Amino acid sequence: MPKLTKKDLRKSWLNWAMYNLSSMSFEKLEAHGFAHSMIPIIKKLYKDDPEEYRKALERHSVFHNVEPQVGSVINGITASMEEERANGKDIDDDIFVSVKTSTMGPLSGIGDSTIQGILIPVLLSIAMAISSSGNPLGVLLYMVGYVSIAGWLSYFLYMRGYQLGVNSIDTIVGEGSERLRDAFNILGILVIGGLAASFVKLSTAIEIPNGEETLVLQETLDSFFPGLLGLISVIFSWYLIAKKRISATKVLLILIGISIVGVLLGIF
Amino acid sequence: MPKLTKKDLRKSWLNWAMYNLSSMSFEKLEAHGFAHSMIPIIKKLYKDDPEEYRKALERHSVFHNVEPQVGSVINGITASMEEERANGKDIDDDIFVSVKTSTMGPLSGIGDSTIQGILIPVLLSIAMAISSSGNPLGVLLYMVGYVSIAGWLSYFLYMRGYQLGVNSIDTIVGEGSERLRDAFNILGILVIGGLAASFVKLSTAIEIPNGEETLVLQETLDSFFPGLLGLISVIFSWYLIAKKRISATKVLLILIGISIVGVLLGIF
Amino acid sequence: MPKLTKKDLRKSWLNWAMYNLSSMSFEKLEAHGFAHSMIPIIKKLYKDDPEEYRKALERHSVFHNVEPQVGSVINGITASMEEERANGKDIDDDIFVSVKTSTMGPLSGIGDSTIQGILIPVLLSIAMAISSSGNPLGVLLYMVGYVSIAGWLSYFLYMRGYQLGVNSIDTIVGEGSERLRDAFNILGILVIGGLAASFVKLSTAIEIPNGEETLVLQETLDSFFPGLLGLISVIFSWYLIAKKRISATKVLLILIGISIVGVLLGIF
Amino acid sequence: MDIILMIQALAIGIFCYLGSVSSPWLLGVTGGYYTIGRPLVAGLIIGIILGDVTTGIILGVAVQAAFIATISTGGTQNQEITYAAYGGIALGILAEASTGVTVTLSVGIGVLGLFLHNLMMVLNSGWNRRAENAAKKGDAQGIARNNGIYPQIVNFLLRVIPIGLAVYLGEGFVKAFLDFVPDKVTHMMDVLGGLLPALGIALLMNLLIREKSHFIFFVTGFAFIVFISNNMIALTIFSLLIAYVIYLVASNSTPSPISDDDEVI
Amino acid sequence: MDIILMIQALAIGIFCYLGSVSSPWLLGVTGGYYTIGRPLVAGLIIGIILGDVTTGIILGVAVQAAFIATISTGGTQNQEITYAAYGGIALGILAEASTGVTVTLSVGIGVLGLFLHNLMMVLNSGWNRRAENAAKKGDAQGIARNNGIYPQIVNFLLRVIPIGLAVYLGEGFVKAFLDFVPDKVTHMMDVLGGLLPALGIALLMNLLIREKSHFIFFVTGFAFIVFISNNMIALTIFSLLIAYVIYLVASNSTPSPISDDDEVI
Amino acid sequence: MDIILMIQALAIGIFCYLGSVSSPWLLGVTGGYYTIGRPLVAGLIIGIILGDVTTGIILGVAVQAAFIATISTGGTQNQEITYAAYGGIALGILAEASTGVTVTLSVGIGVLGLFLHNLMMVLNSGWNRRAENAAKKGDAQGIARNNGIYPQIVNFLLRVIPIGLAVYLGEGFVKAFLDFVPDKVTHMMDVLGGLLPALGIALLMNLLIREKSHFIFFVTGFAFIVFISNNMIALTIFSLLIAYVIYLVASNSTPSPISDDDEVI
Ligand SMILES: OC[C@H]1O[C@H](O)[C@@H](O)[C@@H](O)[C@@H]1O
Ligand SMILES: OC[C@H]1O[C@H](O)[C@@H](O)[C@@H](O)[C@@H]1O
Ligand SMILES: OC[C@H]1O[C@H](O)[C@@H](O)[C@@H](O)[C@@H]1O
Repeated sequence: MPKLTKKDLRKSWLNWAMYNLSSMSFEKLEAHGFAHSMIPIIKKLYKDDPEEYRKALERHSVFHNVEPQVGSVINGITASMEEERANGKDIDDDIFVSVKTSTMGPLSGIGDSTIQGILIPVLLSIAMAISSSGNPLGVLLYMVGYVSIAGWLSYFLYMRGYQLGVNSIDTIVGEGSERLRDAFNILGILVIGGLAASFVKLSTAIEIPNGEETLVLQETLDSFFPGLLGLISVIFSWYLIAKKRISATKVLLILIGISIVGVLLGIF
Repeated sequence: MPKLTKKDLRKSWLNWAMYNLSSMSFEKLEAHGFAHSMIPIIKKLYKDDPEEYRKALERHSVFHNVEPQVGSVINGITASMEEERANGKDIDDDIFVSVKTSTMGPLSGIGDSTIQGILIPVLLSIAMAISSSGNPLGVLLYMVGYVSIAGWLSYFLYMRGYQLGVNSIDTIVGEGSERLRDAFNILGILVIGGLAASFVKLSTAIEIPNGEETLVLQETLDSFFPGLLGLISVIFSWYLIAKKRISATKVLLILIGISIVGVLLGIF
Repeated sequence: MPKLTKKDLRKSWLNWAMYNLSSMSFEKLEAHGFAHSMIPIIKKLYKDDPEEYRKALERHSVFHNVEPQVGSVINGITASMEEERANGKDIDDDIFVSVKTSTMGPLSGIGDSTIQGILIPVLLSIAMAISSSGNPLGVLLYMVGYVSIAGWLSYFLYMRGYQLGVNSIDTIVGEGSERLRDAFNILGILVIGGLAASFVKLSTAIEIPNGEETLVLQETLDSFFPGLLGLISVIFSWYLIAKKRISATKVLLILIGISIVGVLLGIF
Repeated sequence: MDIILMIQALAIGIFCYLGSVSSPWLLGVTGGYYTIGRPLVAGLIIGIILGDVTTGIILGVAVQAAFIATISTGGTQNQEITYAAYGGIALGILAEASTGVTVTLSVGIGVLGLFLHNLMMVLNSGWNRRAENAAKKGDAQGIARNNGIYPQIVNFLLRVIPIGLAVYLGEGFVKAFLDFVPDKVTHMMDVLGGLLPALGIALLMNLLIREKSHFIFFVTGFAFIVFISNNMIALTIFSLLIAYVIYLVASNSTPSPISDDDEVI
Repeated sequence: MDIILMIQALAIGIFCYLGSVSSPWLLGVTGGYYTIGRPLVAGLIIGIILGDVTTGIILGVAVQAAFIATISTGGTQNQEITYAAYGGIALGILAEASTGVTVTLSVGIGVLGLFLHNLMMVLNSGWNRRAENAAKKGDAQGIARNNGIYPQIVNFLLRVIPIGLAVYLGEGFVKAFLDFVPDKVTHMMDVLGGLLPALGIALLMNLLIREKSHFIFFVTGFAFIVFISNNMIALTIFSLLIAYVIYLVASNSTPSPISDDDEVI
Repeated sequence: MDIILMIQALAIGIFCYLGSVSSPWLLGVTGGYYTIGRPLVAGLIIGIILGDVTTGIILGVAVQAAFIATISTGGTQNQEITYAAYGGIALGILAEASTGVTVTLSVGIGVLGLFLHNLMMVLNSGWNRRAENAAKKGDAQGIARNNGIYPQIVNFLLRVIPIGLAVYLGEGFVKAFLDFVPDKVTHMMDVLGGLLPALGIALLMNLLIREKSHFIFFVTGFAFIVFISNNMIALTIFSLLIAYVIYLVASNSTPSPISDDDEVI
């Protein structure tokens, strides 16, 4: 009865953590990164059965793509399923495929938005506040903070996935988790609203003569809605992308154009 | 088959928007304003049938009263119903009456509180902040802002009412809309709480000798609850009106009395 | 038909309010305080029946413990039940016991946390803000404020309990009241979070040399999370008590230890 | 000199008419009552007419604050805001009165104005009868005239004459009065100016607060401005959030009429 | 001089007794433990007795801060707040100690006081037995005396004697001690004063926090004070709003015991 | 001199490689792309390499602000942040450019970098085919090499060469360019630096906002920072509270599929 040791699992996790995107291409993305991660598992489980060994390698070389740090839970689940299969349980290729395809989407959604949309920007903005005048402490804090949080998360999820096996699928894609993802979604929207306020900066240079005094328009705006122009810029960009389906690069060009024209006209 | 054109509808809306309260009396309020608004519709639909023409004019000359800007949706609905009737559908006077009476109440409730209780005070307070030292920009902002929002709303609701016809009644008085109105209600209460804090100003002039120093009571109050006396004044006024059923004019007199007596006693 | 007068009830309440804990011991706590409170009731109801009189005194001398001010409702309920019993209704000792035991727990829970956890600290913190530089006004405010609120509450609940009798049990322990208690619980947690922020004060004295300048660590902490060390201290104490089951006295010693060692090492 | 003031007084009276609740000419209440009729806007207009825009606006802001929450429902008003605004601010500028005095003037004129407004509504019953008859006869033109035109003559006169006269003649009275008035009284007027919005807000509360628990929202709104951010836009945004959450809560519960289940089964 | 201090010490001891948790005379805990017994109030009273109200209140505020969240449940306390308050503040004034030192004195006396309080509770068992017997005999007077009067003699002595002596004799000790004490130690006491409330708050948390998610509320309350408005009233108002919304959420769900539906059907 | 700059340029190129999204050596994206690859961290590293840590960090903060919300999903990126960071900041330090200019440089280099990144992904298809064959043959070593090692050679060259050259040769160009550039253009660059985060945030919004009502949350987050507390931690805590309440609301409604009741019965 082949059994996976802690060491096998660690090796498999490390292979995933390092090599998940190392041969990324448009058509296969993390396919071979996933296979790479399965090598220690397959070596242990099928070392005496070259055909199964070969088939297992092939089985895990298909298209795969998920947020890598959160997605390690799939590798853990797959490892536990391979172990069961090697021990006689009837798990055919279809099941492996469906486990991966059903979890990739939700995990990428929550992973990308939570990690790239909340965790990283929030950590960065703390670090930037500390380091704004050149102090390295903030930067070091970010480095240590992010690596330990994300590294631990990735490891923890792999091991958790292995422990729970296929049963954890429901926790990931079930109704309960959907509610949780919706809540995280709202958390994300609130936080990026704040990011917009913190980082998008636009102010007008328009001054309106008013009798002897001049009215500085930006001051007037600030008196009832600071950051209003920034908010408009963000919503305008979102409108171009989400409603007009304009590509990010084109929006970049539009923003450049606005900066140039706005300054030329004396608006900004 | 008589059909209403965009032009007829525009004329009807304009008649309503202008003349809704122009002959307001205690017993009929917007009755003839409503009839006035129906003239272009009736002229087009019943131009070949003097008796129907006459009856239609009479039908719409009964008591009517609704917040005029939000209420334009009823005119739109009525126009569409008249069109259907002129085209042979069996719609008798009762239905016109019940459509109006069932929608007047809810629409006035939401309309009065949202427009007079939220929209106008909030716009005004922004404008006042900008104009507080005499700058006309705030005033102009209010004028342009309010007229465009309320003008658009009134026009939009008329046309929407015409499009949806009788079916829109449910959207106005149904359970879903009740929840919406409850939410608007809460929005309104929150906003007027803020209005109270912004505009009701009362401070005490009492100073308590304390050893060599004197204690300025207002400063002490401000240290733990700024605006407390204003809050008490508002709740007191509300109590007189809502619980003691005292008329607004009497409350006005009471407030005048308080100002006089309070100053004489050195309290304010 | 013996009937309780307002005077009897007032006496009974006063006895409770004064003597609830006056002979408190570990094993009986408010047992005799409860009996003390029942004396005026029993005297009136059973004055012609010495045996019933004796049994009643004994019946109310059993273990009892509840937050005294909120708990007065139980005395009121019991008084009304004794009255019914004296008037012939069949209420045996078991019912008295079960009324007390089923209400003591919930009432103590809500009473202790609301009064000692919210009401008193909030009133105190207002008073302290006013009196922080030695002005007696804040102290007087607290004294008058607390005594009138808590005194009224205790009296009101006693009388309410008497009016509603056994029927009020459901209001106290039923599902609806559980939701209410849950809400108060959350209120309490929010408020003590604020208390922690207001009163737990810990700041580090560490300074990190950074080129020619020195970095004052506390300033850096304050720039992104003021009060962070205080928050950590509280959560640490909570962890010791709630998770490690360490007694309050030992936690006190640990805090003393931390103060000493921290200062010696130059951390605080 | 007289002539100029007369024209100015007339112009102010006309604007007071245009801003009245039943004047149709500026898209009804939209551009009239709710725009031209607001003290803030009146301040600008009167300032332009009398040649002192800055003072006009400053007094407009002060009077607007006192009348921030006037409300007109079912044809009744708590104060006639347009009379108050045009009469009070104009006299305030002319008599060089302080903001406190101007607000008090406005309140007084508003009370008198309410009588005139109600008088107009009573007189309108006559035009109404004529409009009814026109309807019965199928005379659309008659409706239009008796609804839209004739009643406006009354409304016009009831506004232009008293306000015009008040502005034309009032300056002297007010100034003389102000010379006599002791400081205490001025202070009373200031206090009153700060208290007045309480009335309008109380009427709004009466309209909106339907159960005790609603008070939590009122006090929260108050506390937001006082403790957190003195900005009505900020409050409006947070209020939207709270109202939305409450809406979600209500939506999740009501669609399931569980209490009726028994019947169903 | 001696005599005056003796009377002062006695008076302080008596108030320490009146503010104790089991003293009945000021409407039980209402006017006693929760009013007279609070360090803030003790500060005022001791200040009056010793003739320095301002210092008394300032030290009272400091000690109160350290004991802001003491809690007594089921007869057990985490610190004996009344001993702590009366002993600590009185010695603090007499020895002209800093707030940090006064707080530390209070903590120490509070720990000793807890032993005395527990001793009283043990001794009360004796009175309890007598009250039980009275009940069995139908002797109402006996209950009243053995519950309300006799135990108070013990309580009185256990408070007035030690606190009186401490105040009377302690001044010299404390002053001498303070002369020796290096700055570092004073600083430690200040640090401890800031840390102490953590204990009481942790006990309150232990009482209130029942599930992990409750931490969100705790941290929100903390963040409100630290980031938004350093005002407990403001926090209380917003907490009421949040608690009310949570209550609405819970109300909408639970009234429908859907999980039981199966049985019903 | 030349030699030193060459070594510095090389080192910067190597870090640009180590921070790339597909570089495995620092625990994949965890220590690489999301740590070493961030402009803030790049600023520190470049500062150390070029001997001016303070300037490096200051420019790192500026570029990080412009790229605060870059996002990589499904292999696509809106800008190649690592090229942008290492190329832009290094040239910024060397040419003593202002933060506005440095940000603009970064944006330009990021656009070019995106082409190179996409080129690498195209070339990786070749290695993928080899890895597939290895899998078919049961050759685990072949998979490991063709996934983990060989593609990195391409990635290394596509980063080290262009960034190394840019740093080595670019200083002069940039300086010369800056001498010519009028103030207006510098100002444009500053404006652009402030506008840029809007793009990334818009992409995040596109990912997260699924219905109109979600806008309430976005605007609330914005308003929180602008009106209430300019602190992202504070916002995160309050957002957690709000998200938790919404979660409670959702939990209470959905578990009870009441609309299906009819079927059940
Ligand atoms: O209440 C509805 C409606 O009634 C009358 O028509 C007027 O007072 C309007 O201002 C109000 O909107
Ligand atoms: O816990 C309920 C109750 O228990 C004991 O009686 C005392 O500690 C009281 O202070 C407390 O309120
Ligand atoms: O979207 C999921 C995932 O897709 C690709 O693998 C990369 O863009 C990752 O950065 C991303 O997390």
